[in-house]
Amino acid sequence: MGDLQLVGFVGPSVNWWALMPQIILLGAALVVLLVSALAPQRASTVFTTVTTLCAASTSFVVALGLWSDVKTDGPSSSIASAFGVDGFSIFFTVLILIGLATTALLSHGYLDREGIDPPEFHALLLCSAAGAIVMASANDLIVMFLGLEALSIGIYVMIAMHHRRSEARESAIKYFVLGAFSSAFLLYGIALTYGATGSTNLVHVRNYLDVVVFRDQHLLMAAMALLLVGLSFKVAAAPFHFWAPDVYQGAPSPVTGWMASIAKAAGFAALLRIFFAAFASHDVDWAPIVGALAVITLVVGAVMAILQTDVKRMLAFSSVSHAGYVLVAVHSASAAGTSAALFYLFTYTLMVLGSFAVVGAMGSDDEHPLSRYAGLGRSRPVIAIGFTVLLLAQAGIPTTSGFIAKFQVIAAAVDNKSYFIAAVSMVTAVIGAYMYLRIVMAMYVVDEGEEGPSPVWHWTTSVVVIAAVSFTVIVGLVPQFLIDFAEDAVPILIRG
Amino acid sequence: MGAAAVIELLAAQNAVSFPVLNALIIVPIVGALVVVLLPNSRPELMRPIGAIFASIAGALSLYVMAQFSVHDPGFQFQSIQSWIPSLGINWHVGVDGISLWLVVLTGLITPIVLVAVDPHHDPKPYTAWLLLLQAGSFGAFLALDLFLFFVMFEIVLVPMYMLIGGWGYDDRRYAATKFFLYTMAGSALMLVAIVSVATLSSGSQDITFNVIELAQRQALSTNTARLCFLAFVLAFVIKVPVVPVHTWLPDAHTQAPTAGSVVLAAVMLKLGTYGLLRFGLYLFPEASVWAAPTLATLGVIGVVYGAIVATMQKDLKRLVAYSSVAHMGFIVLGIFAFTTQSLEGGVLQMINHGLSTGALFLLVGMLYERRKTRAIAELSGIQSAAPIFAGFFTVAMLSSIGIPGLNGFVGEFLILIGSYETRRWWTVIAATGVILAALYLLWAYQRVFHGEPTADDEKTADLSLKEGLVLAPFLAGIVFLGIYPKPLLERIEPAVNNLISHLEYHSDYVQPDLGDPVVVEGDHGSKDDH
Amino acid sequence: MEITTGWYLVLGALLFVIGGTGLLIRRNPLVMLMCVELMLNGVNLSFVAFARQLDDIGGQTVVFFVLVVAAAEVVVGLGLVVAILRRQPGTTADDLSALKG
Amino acid sequence: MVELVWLIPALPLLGFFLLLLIGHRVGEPRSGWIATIAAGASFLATFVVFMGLLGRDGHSGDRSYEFILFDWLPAGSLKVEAGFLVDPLSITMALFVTGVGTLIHLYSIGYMHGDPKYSKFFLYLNLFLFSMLMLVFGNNLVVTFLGWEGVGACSYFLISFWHQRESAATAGKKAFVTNRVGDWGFMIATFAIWSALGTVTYTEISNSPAMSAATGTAVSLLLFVAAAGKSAQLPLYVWLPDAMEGPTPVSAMVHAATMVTSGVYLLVRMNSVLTDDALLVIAVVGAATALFAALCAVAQHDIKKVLAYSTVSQLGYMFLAIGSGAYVAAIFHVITHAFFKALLFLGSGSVIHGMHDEQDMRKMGALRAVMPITAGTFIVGWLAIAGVPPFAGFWSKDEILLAAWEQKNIGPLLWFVGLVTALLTAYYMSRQVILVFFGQQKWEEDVHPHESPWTMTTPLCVLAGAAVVGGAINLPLVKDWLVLEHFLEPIFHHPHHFSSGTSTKIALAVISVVAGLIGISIAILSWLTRRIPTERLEPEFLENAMYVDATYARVVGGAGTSSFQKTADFDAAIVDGSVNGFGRVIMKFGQLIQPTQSGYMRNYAIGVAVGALVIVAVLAWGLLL
Repeated sequence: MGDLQLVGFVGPSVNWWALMPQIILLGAALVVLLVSALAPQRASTVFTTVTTLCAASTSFVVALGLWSDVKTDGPSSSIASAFGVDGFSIFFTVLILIGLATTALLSHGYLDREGIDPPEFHALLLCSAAGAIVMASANDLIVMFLGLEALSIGIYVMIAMHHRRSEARESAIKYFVLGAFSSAFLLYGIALTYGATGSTNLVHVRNYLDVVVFRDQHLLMAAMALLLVGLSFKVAAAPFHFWAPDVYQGAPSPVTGWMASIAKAAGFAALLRIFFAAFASHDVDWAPIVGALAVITLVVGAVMAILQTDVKRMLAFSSVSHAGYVLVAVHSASAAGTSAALFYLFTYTLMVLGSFAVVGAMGSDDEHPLSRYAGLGRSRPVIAIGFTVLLLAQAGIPTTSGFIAKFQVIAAAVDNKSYFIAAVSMVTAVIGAYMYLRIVMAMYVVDEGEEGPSPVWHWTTSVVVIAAVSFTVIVGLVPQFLIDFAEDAVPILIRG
Repeated sequence: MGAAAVIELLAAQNAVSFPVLNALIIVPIVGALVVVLLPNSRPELMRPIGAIFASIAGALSLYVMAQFSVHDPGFQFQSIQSWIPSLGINWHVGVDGISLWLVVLTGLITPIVLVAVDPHHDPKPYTAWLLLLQAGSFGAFLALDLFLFFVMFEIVLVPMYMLIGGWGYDDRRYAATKFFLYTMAGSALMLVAIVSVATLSSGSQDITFNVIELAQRQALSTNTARLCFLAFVLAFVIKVPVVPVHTWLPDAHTQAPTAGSVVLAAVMLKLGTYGLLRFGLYLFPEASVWAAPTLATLGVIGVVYGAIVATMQKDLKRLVAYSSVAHMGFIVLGIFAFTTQSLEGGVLQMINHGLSTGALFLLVGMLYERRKTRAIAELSGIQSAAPIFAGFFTVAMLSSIGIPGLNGFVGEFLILIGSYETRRWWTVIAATGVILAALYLLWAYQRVFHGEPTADDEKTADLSLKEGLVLAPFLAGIVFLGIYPKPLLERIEPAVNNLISHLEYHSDYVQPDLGDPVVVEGDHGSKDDH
Repeated sequence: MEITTGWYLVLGALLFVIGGTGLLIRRNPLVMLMCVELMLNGVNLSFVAFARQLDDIGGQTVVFFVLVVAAAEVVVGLGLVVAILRRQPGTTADDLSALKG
Repeated sequence: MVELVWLIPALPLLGFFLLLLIGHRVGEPRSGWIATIAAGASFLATFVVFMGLLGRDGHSGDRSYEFILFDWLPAGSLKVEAGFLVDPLSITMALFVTGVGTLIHLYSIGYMHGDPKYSKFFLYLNLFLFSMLMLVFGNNLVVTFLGWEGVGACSYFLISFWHQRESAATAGKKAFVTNRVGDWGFMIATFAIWSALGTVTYTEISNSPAMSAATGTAVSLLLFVAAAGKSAQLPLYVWLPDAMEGPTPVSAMVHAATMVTSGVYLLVRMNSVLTDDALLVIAVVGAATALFAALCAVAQHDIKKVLAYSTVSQLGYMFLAIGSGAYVAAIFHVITHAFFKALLFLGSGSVIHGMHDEQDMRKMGALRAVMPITAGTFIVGWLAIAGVPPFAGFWSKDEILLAAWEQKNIGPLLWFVGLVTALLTAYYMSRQVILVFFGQQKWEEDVHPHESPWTMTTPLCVLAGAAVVGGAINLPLVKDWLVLEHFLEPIFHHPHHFSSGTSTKIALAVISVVAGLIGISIAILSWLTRRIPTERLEPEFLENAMYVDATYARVVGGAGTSSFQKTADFDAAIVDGSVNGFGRVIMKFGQLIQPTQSGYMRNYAIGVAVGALVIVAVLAWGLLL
């Protein structure tokens, strides 16, 4: 019990600088709320979007500053080593901020069209972004839990804000009930960890597990199991994925994008930190389970995806199978595997955000039949080719970041001698490809009179799509910089 | 491999100052970009400009051919840049006698089809995709880095998929998807194998995907090597295609636009046979020898089976597609017979098949342009209406049948005479393919070109001057290679011999000493298996 | 007999299981919310028990965090439930199954 | 002078290209003359080379001259040159090929008059001549194969020349495909020879050590398969009668004089590798073919069909000769046959021409009055083929029968078969002559038969002359008169000498002459003077050629086609079906697990709970181990 003394209370040292990104976001959230409360006429969509963007970019700059600190002084942790300041946390901070900015841009055109009140939406978005960052950088399970709740609660409400649509309500309540259910498991896992190791602090847990040999591991194992369950739910790994398709389909497209990318990324951040960093000594125990989850997730995601007729649902299942790939990387429980997972998450986030940008712009969220995309290749060539690139990237076609990501995952698996899992992931990639091809086919192969409605575009959408596409292609051609970034971001647990 | 090793390799190889091979790959891509940036208001510009870039690439390939040093068995014009150092991946291209002619073929075919075939709609994406196809094919034939090869091998699917889907015929959705998924499924396991080979043979050295180095290391255990080999082979036999994994081909060929069919037949199928040579035999000599009887058998089955099925086709284009299955079967047999003649014949036959089948697809396409049908039953007596057209078709057909004096014979003959040494009974059966080839082609010819023309047939226009000029290069090649294949053979031979000695060094295979008179006792009973 | 920590843990586990089972079998959204609360409280109990066992204040502080979070969740949850019930009174959880397949 | 050999094939090729470029522009008859001149020039060139060869010493191997153009297929130790071999055999073949060829070119100028594809016809003829000469002059098996396939292709073009006629198109295809069966044998033989001897060049082959018995016999038989295909022997003869669908000059040139004899040429050329076992097979097949075809010829009504079967029969004679080891006799008969059979075909062509494309002999008769030249020359040809001394046919056939008689194993039998064939030959040829030129006229009034133009009759006369004196090139009995035999001697591995005494020779000759006369007289009695009832002389069975062709057709059209169709269906249903089935299975699996996505919250919660339980259990369980 090093830092917390019961007698003569000494507050832990707080590196405020390290907390700056979240603080900025929360501040921005307050600003938006205040302005909308005090001067409603000022709180226009433009204003809120710009505020969010400014907040995102400012804390982005801060994050880069922190990055250089870590580069020079090495990683550290703050607030009684409850909060890690290392490559890992900054990697995810950067990722989450990118996601935040993107989602803000997407929602810009969307909110007006769907008649959703901008300030609340953005405030919630900022909060859940802050929660995601906390979750990604937490070195203490309780802090992680708080971050997770902040992230989730924000999302619950953002989904429900589309209140005129019964699908939105349904998906909100589904996500809420099941989310609460699963976080109960997570919390129970935390409790058991606390019981088994005497602390919720990962640094302490790691050190404890390194030195202590258990006579009876049941408690610890149960703890691991429950933590795995809780986080698998967040990343939508089978069999904890059932909520994902329904919720993704019902939610407003920007929120879906946010869930599919950032919520998933944060979940994986927690997963990696807990299992790869804290429970490293017991990887023989948890790795097989993760491997099994990965296989199930891959198969279910791919097989279910090809049955869908609704584009949003297709992408929902595809995001399930993507979780499977990341799990394959996690399963290998190696530095290579972890950096592969990070690389995958980074590239995947941009692909999925770009895709949902298109989806969101393709019209209101009641349904997204393939027919709506018919003839897009002619009516909107640029967007169509962009969407095609993003879809092919998700299918793992070379010269896209998606291929490099899959390649590293496979490499990690092979390096770990788990050839079967590697083979399964490649085969499911083929099955999944069918689904992406169907969308591409719909856009380009049209007979006369089949053309769908030509959608109305907000320029912000085009910006997002083009940005996502160029990132996808650039990383696909010259991935080294991102690989280095991911390798530097492999988590390590530092006290003090 | 580290930068030091790279430099040393460059020093070792006669690296030319001007990285012509990189230019080969880049020029078409630039062309595609230029075409994309052209204004939509000028559709008539797209194909000419695309053709210009494709021709530049073609000219470069001819330059490579001209500068190619004839008796050097190794890789020439090598260019190597560090690409993804942390994974040991380099941009590494080079050309040897085996790939040289495929590169030239790719360089020349694409501009021709660009000029030849009018897509009727959306010329811009059409041109761009064709150029990307050319670039990808170049890359696949030139890659000396497994990763780079896989990238190119996989990426060519996209343009072809788009061409079939966008400009194909009625059943294009099904055909395009089938083509894409089937070939992708094949290469899925190959990626695992590629990574495994690189990882497992790295050992103490740093990981590399450099084909030459991996081929030298031969660090895999026998069984691992065989497994990886099978994964590679699966990808390649689907691409070739070898019976029984061939059924994507007829659909793709039939539904693809003419340009697609031509490039598919002339270039893309060769990726399979080329891959078998470059990555099958070269990386896994022992495994190749181990699997040779099986694969040779599959090749022979392909020859006979493809011919039989071709005979009963009702669609002219489908018939030609199945004839491809038969011809590619010969090549597979030649590759896995491991003799100088059979391998040279195999490599040469890749070119020959490209010319003759390419010409046939062009002709069938022209016929479709005139008659809007490919159904054999709906055509007759075309020869009376369009004699010159019929003449061109006849030449291409005879080359495909393997009449001496035309290119088809040269390749088939070398394959068979070479295979006879090591795969006697396979050869005897495969040779029946020449009978069947005559059967299905002549029968189709009789039904389409002979007989009394109907009113519609009467109206079939004869070959226009432009079409004649388009076909001229094909026919010139068909005749020239049939009479004087020496320039190709003497460039292919060093590389092939190199490959064979590599096989002999790394396996228990020994090429029978062909050529000097030997009295073989009771040889007709013996099969030289391994 | 002396009540050891184990008993508290078992009780906590029981509460957790009861809550979980309740969520599985009940149709009424409000009841389901309560079940979640029950599960959380089961966890809380375990926390306290462990804290007592380990003689560590951390576990007890956690309980407060959890209570706060639970409260926040309840707020959101009730809001959602009300929003639903206002439009379709008497909605059960099973009525919310338009999205499937 | 021998160096000019390349000119011989080059000239017809030149003609071919000329016609290809300007043929349709210069039109009729100029294009015909171009072709004829090309052929004639080629004949002159051949003659010059022949003279040059004669100039060389006959007995030191000086009379075999190789002329290499370039490396054709250099691959490793395999060396295939595009080269010519000038030796007595090739030059002999070339002489009559170009000679007869030229005459037929000339003949065609008149015969093809008014045909819309006039120039194309001559283009094919020249291409054929070129290929035939490549076949003859090739210095290795592969170049010969080039010519071999070339003539095959040309014969395909020429048979289906009037391709609007379904029958013509089919006949052409049939000829090509049947020949391909032979080509298969040719290729395998080439491979075997190369793998055994390491060379494909004739001179080296003949100087190589003998192959093992197995290989040798196998090679010989494969070569015979090739020959049987080209030279229409049992069982591959079926294409030749149908080949009569082509224009008559084609029948005369391709299917009587030149191409069909290339099988004989091949075997003679390869005589050094032929083994005795193989020779016996060849002899038997040859004899059988001779008899079979003669029987079929007896009952034909089509004037050309008779000649076609007669050709098959005569080719049988040639293989009988080869089988008996009498290569010279074979070549001798090839030459004489070329003369009289070409003559007969051209004559029949002249008749058909005069009768306005009537080919049924039952609609002719008494034509000698209206077309005297044709009749006269035709009669010469008849006497020649009937083996009446001193016409050419007598000498060659006589030598073959002698050789058969002396065959080691079953000589007398072979001889007897040959004799019967001779009798039949005399009979059916006489029948033809009588039906066409004698008796009372049976043609309708509206038909006005007329003699053909000089371009057609000149060749007839020339060939008639050759058919009379042709035998002179190889007269028996006196050693020095055997010009051909002495000339060809050097090319034979072990030259063949007749062992029988003069008396035997004379006896056999007399017997064969008598047989011939018997045949003729039967024909006269039955068809001219009608002493013998003719009804039973044309049995259905023979008219339909013993139903062999029909049986083939039934097999190919029935079992063959249906099995092919079944394979195609198998490909579509099973092979391709399994591919699509694979996709369907995955879909099915998806639909199987789809219900889990029921939309009910509690099901999802159950999923979570069960998953949690399983994982906890597994981890705990894992610990218990």
